[in-house]
Amino acid sequence: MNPADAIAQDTATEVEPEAPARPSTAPLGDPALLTAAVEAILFVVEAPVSAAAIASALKRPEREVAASLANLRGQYDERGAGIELRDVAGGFRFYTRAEVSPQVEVFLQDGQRSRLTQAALETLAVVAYRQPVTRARVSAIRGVNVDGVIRTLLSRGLVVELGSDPDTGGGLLRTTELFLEKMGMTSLAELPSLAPLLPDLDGLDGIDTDEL
Amino acid sequence: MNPADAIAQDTATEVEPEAPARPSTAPLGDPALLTAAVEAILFVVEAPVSAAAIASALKRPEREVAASLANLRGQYDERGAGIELRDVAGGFRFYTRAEVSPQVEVFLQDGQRSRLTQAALETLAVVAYRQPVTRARVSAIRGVNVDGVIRTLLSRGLVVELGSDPDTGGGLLRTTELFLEKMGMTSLAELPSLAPLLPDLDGLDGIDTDEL
Amino acid sequence: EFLVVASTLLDLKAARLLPAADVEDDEDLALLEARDLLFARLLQYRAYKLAAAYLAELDRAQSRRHGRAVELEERFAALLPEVFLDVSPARFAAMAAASLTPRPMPVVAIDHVHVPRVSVREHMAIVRDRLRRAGALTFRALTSDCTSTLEVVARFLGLLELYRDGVVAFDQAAALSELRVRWIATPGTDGADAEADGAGEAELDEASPDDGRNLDEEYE
Repeated sequence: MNPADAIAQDTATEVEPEAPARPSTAPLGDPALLTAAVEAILFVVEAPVSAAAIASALKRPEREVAASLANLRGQYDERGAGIELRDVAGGFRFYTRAEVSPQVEVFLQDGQRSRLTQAALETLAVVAYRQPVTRARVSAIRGVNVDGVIRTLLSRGLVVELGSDPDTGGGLLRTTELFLEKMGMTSLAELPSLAPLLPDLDGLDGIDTDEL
Repeated sequence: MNPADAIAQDTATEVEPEAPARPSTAPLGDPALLTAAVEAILFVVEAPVSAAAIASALKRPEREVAASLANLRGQYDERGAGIELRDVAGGFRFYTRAEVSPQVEVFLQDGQRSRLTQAALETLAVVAYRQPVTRARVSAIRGVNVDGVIRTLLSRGLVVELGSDPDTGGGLLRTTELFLEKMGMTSLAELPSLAPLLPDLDGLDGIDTDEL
Repeated sequence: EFLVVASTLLDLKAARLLPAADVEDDEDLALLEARDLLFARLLQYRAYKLAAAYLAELDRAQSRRHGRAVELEERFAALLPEVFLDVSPARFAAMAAASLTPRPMPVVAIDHVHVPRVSVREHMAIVRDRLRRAGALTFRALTSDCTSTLEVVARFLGLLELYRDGVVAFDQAAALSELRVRWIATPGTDGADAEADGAGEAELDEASPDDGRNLDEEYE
């Protein structure tokens, strides 16, 4: 054990001496056991879960949990496993690897996932890039009435209506965590910039406001 | 490549030239990929699945699948993973390892983990609006197998099975008082009408009755 | 439909198709502004269309990965904290409606296999003949016999070609109102039609080098 470890351990002992209520978390000081616990937790969750959430439940420092996650991900990737640990929607979740999807789908009974229509995707794109955005604004940008499509996106949990526009009172639409998960994105920051496609986005915003 | 492989490959090319839908089943001859496929299948299944069932779905000899299963089990055991592959009731399934169940329990009780999934919410919505309704009917409406989801809704106390359908004998599902409470409602009459969302609800009822 | 028109228009580098205007008076300036506004809108349409294509790609990739959605093992099932229904009554109703709406029979998309090819040149010829005969027509009338969006787009593009050649003019009272097209060719320029045809086709073919495909492919 190097001196730094000794210090870290001493500190831990001092800070949490009155926490014998959870004896089962004590041996988690062993990194292998912590990794196993993290793996088991990820196995049972139905949505991505953050390192912070695991750390807080297990009362371990977040960096230890992050190390376990990295370790797990490396192990699964290295052996070309049928499962991979992915970093999506601000959390981690196990997924089957895309290469074996035909074999997996034989055993999945949830049938064909219904695909979003082109109109739904385009509307979703407008909401994703313009959020928070009112329905009226989305409609103006799309050039068509979007009520039906928005209802579908709401019902599928891909967008939510939260708060309202101070000027018009219209509800403000945003994308959800589920949207990020479905797209396999960690955060909205991963959306590619529209700037190259819209050289004058600011100017355009001005126009929108005046005209639409 | 040995001559036998060459022949097998030629045959495959001749026999399935117009079946590009499953190109990925071909390379399952590679034991590593077969193991990955088996692992991914075991990851998603709810009930234990036998080597024979996997072999038949993947069109590989059962002994190859059995070898993959043994290999997987060894790997998970060897590294003291948080998951283990168990041979139960004539099939195989992954379970969390007993050693880390205290941590899994702590995590599950940690609070924020109690949301329903999108699929569960959608199924609950169908039960709420169509009650009393049989599981088979819900399954037909949703277009997917709903057994697992209904079990979740039953265990969460949001629906109950009361009485049975006089025709089919299937149990009738209804929402509970807890459901109303969680929705912030005092009676089912407070559920918003579907009429504006389904302009032709009468016609739809007819279709449902005929079809299901 | 307009989205398709708009994005295709951009693919063709609309700026190049529109005549370069010398700003001489206020009227020209206003026209120019209107044109810029239209152009900005078209850019916006195209940007979101591309963004949608990107999302579709992500969705496709992610749909091949399956998360585990299995009920908790019995020993854990009872431990879950009270369930929280994170859903408004309106969304709950919408979810029920989505499930209860009859689904169309799933069909395997084969559109990409049997693609109706639409020739801009053919449709430009149709448009030209009709306008020459009638003098002026609404866009609606010009496309009333179209059986697909692609044909409407082809006629619109044909019109743009004719506009660039200076043989037609557009009148539109307000945005989104009826578009009227007038034949303004003088007999002299009229004679150059056959030649303009060939030239137009050649330029259309090279019009979208960014996408690495030619105009007719754009419609597939």
